[in-house]
Amino acid sequence: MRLFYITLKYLAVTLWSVFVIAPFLWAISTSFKDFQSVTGGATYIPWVDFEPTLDGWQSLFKSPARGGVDIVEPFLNSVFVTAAGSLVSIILGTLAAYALSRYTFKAGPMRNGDITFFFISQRIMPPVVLAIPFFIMLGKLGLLDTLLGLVLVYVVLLMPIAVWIMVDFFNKVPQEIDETALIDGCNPFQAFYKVVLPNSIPGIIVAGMFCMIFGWTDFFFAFILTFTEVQLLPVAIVALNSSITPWWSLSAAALVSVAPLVVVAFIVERYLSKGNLSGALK
Amino acid sequence: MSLIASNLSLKPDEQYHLDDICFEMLQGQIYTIIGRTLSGKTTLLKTIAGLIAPDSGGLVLDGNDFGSIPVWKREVAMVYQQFINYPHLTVYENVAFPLKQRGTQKAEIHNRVMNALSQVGLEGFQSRKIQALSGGQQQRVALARSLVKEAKILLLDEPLVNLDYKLREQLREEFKSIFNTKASADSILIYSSTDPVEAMQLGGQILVMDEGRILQQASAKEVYENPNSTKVSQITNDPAMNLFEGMVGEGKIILSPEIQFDSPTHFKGLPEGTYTFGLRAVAITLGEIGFPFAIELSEISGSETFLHLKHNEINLVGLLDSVQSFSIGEKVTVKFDISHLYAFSTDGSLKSSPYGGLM
Amino acid sequence: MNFKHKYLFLLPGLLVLLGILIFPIGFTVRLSFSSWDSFYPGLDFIGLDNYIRLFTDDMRFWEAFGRLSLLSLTTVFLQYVIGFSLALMVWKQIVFQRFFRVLFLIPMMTTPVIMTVVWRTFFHESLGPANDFLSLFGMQPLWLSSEILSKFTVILVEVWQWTPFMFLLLLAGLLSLPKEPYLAASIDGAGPVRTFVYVTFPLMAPISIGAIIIRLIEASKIMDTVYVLTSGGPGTATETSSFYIFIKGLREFQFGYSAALSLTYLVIMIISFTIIAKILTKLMVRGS
Amino acid sequence: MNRVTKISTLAVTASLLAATASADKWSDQFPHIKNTGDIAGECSYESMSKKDYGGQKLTINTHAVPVMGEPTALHAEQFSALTGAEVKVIHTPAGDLYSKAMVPFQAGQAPYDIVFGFSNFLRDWKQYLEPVPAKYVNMPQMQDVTQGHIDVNSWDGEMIQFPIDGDRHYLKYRKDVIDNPEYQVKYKAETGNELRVPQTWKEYGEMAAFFNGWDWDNDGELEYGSAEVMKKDDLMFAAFFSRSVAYSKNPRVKGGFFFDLETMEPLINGPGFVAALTDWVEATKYTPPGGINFSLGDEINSFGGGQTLFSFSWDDAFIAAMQDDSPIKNKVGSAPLPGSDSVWNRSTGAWENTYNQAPYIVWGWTAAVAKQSKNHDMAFDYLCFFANDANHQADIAIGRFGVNPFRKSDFIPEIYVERQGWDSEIAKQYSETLLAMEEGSTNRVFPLRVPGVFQFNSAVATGTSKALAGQLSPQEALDEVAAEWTKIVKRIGADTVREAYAVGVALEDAE
Repeated sequence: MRLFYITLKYLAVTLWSVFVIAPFLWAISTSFKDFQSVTGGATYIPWVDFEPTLDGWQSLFKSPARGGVDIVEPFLNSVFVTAAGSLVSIILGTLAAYALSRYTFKAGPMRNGDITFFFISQRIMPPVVLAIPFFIMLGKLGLLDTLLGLVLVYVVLLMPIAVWIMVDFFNKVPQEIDETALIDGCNPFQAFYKVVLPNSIPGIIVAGMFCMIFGWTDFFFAFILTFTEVQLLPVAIVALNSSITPWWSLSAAALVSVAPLVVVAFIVERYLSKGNLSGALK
Repeated sequence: MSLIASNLSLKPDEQYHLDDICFEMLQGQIYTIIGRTLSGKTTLLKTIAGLIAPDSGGLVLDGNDFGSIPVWKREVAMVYQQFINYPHLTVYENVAFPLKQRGTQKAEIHNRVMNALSQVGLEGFQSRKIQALSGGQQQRVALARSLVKEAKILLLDEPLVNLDYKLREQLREEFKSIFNTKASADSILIYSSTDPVEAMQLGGQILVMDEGRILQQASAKEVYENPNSTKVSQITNDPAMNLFEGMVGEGKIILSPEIQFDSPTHFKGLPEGTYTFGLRAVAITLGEIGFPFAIELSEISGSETFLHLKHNEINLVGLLDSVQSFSIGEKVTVKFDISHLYAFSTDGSLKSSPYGGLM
Repeated sequence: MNFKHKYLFLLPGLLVLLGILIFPIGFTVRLSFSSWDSFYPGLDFIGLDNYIRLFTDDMRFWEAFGRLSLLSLTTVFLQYVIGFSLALMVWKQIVFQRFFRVLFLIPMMTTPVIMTVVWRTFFHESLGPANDFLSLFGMQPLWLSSEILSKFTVILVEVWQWTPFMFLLLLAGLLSLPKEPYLAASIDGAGPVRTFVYVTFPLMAPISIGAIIIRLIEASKIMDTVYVLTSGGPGTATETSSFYIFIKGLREFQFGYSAALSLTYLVIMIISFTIIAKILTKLMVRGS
Repeated sequence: MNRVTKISTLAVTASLLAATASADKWSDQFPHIKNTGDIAGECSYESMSKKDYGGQKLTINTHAVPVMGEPTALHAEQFSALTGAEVKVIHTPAGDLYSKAMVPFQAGQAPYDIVFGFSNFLRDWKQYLEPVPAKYVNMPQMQDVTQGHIDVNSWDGEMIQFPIDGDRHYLKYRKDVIDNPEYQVKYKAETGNELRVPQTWKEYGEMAAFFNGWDWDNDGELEYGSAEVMKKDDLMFAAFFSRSVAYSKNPRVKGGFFFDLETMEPLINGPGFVAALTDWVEATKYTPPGGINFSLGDEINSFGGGQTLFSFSWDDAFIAAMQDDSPIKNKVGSAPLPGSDSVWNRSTGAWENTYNQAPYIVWGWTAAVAKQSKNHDMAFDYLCFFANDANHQADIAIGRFGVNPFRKSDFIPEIYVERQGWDSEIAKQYSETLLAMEEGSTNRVFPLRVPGVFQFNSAVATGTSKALAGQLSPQEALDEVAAEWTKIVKRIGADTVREAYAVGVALEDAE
């Protein structure tokens, strides 16, 4: 019986792994193909099924004037916007979450739970709802097609995530720690940054990772709100989706876009194994 | 130096509540607040610390308004029941934290921290991380951090309740000796507890709290000898004082047709009528002559045996200072030491005490 | 605790969010009473016309809602069941534990709109590997062009993309469970199934509810996948609410109307989520 | 036509001469034009090098790489090198080009000096666009553009978009199959009909069905009948209209193909359109697996990769098939769209049983300059440079660029034979097919260019794709589209739509 369970478990884990890896393997294979290898039916293994070329990978560093995508600048833009948006969201979201976890707020019929829901409910809005008003607003502010404008929008996108995770996290940090700090002579701000903050690093790391994931993978806002100056990675890659799509370049670019977050996956796993994450998530 | 509380009140809001609290506390004394869980002890301590603002009433320290000073400027220290320390700091940094916050000189910090650590028996632990300590050691760190401030008011909120029995006994002894030296200095020490024994052992003044009110404030001895109400008698005795209804008349006390006995001498002058009588478990033993009771349950605790006894409507807990076993339902003869009998009016206030207290 | 400092903690975040959102939301409300269109860009006032059209003359919007419910509930249910199973499998000892954990997280890290392009080629009915493999068994399923199967393919890609999210939250939850109940269960001689039913599942109920709600919120926006994979087709077989709003707004440029759609959508969503959260809490907590 | 050919031949001969004569300094610097060298003209390399746009910035929104996107970026780079201007190019997928420019237009923003798009955007865009100045309209380079493409880029006689590309739908077929005597015999034996280039959609369907699902070119893979854009996206309606014109465009009925110009009643659910949609639903049986979800890209890959017998839409699939590395190079043929044996007459309300064929002047790539741009001169210079003779001739030789013939001088078979190694018969057929559509026909349909064009097209896409998916019958589906069209007309205002539609109808009804 036990053997049966174990066999079943390994079988299931293996099957799922295959499912997870399959599109990546396909993308890796495709990234070495050319037009004929793509349109001649499914091919898999280089040299056996088709003659590999490096065109797809080389195109990542070529200018669009030579059929490439030149993802270096979009890559850096994406890194900046994601990092800055996450940072601002984490800072403001952590502060707000701390207030919502520790203090009681009343505003008419609104209580803490309602304010928390207000933050989280921003995620209910499909991007298409906000895209046009955002466009007009950023236009009025002269922030269209700027890194700053994108960061502003990403804050709206990401702060709800930071608040959601950090409220949960702070609810599990004993309030007595803050009280002790106050009694020991810290004013509420000092208590927060000298005592609460250093003990919230796991939560902040988790919230930061979620922000980075959701920021890095967003397409829609970046697509609507930028023109020629600030191009983000997903937008640059989707711009390869032509009527004669260079699948090889697109596959190579897709793989590159995943790479930085694979590092994030490793960090998440490390925190999981150390048990640090457990306190950070409900 | 004195701390005066006048009419502190806090309307029920979730778990916090205070109801018209008044007291005066003097320096160099230990005050033990005793009360059941949720009786308002922690609320009162946090109010004194400044973590909770009362709805009304005030606190005055040495003639100055204390209640309006924010918590971080009040000269208080507090130890929690949950071993609260700063997990990201070492033992040394934890103890030094309040001093650094105050801007004390480095050298002085060092001296005072090392001194405080030795007071609580943690020499050599200064560079340890908090998580690497046992619960008892963590609580010692918390205590050291409170002592090092030499605050005017030291608050201890059930500091031993989460420790195991042995450690609790040991730490309590240490606390006592630390407090005795500490209390000789210029602090007011306020200690809260649910455990009557602990309160009695610490000596000093006792404040009995229930439902946000102070029921009685007196020395430990006085509270023990003359609990001013049935409620106090319940809260300050473990096991709770036995209470039963009966009549006083013609020099006799009648509990039931079978249980009647002569009125003790200290009841002289007690008007005839119906009373609630109180008798501690120690005053109820088995004897050759006495009243017939049935054993409901017997528990052995250390070298003693608690007996849960029943006679018609009367339920009592008695205490034998030896280990014996009984079968449930067994009939026994129970002896009352009536020289320790209390009489309370039916609404609960003390009418007569074996120690001759308030009549 | 209650100090006036509390406002200084809360307000920066709240005000920034409100500050950024107040114009877009107010503008959307105003827009919904206008006929702003591709040929008339302006805020005229046409009263409730857009709403009347939406409630009386737009079956496609309500059909899209039905489809959205079907797709989001199914995907989230599958993600929960699979995510929970996977989390249970790599929770205790298993060889290559770290490898599997990292691997299971990765799909979440990919950009949906890019990975879905890869999936599209993967399921390409005549050039993709899926049918190349299945043709060995004489099958040529129409992944993207059959009315029923295209919904399944959208679900499949969504499950691939977002099961890791569920997996992560549930694994973190499992790792934080107290040990005592398991000791008690093993003393009582409970087998793995009973232990799961009576210990693990009830203990995980609050985490599960939180995870399901958050995923439902995210899944209700399902858009990128549909946009790339099927464009809502064949017919309207995979057209969801947000994609329909996208078509009306950014394809056909009926801004006024799409604003009315958006607001109606938001109100319905907020009400639905409140009800769903209540039902889930009842079911799961009672179940334990 | 003779006169035209003569002029064109002269022009090409001149350019070919130039190519052989000079390894001029411009082709050294810009290898893109190494075949011809610089060709003198208003906007030649030489002329541009005399302009100084140093310190100015030109911003362009164009299509994704490579189709249109790559030549835009390439010419931007060259333009920048010649004039000193800073040129920024953003690439956008086709489906989003309209909104990517329309959002800023409507919000009063001017992020782009130049917007690439399709000619059917014109009515919605034109209020935001700067008309092409007379000096460009009158320059020799423009005189070479076919009348069809002048019309497509103009609104009521005023040129607003700049012709940079030629687009039309035509039939592409596998010459090696249709001309194969063995198959001709086999087909005749099994169906009783001739195997020839299909003259009607009926023949098209029969042949496609016959050659569907078996390996007729012996490459080990299955082949299929026809690859068409059937995915419910922003291109599928064009495929539907290409299939509809033969049944619905009656040269004896004036006053509108899509609407009755007088009443503005939609004609889209008339018997002609229903017949076309019925054909199209039938076509789902002879497309490759998943053909019902093919985008233009899939169609190009499928036909261009040798998977199907037929295909009809823009040039791309044909050019892809004729690339050097293609396995079916010189095995494909081109022909006008099939016609029909009968055509609906909406005035009499009856079918006329005469052969009918009509080209659908499908919208295509164009580019225009934003009115709000502060760099009109530079922007028009860029577009003019983009389409100058040297660039144009180099561009049309590169399949993935998506730049197709639209100059009279493009329709000369020798170009394709010499530069791209096409079989001379194929090149001749190609040139003649295209030119006939540009200049020859009097029974043409122009694209629907009215306000809210996307709403109309989107309704067509939704309705027809429901029919393709089998959710509705062709008649039900088109009734639904007509009802939707009626509502859109009502919302926008019948007069507004009529005014715009009349511009297209005037071109169609012109003799």
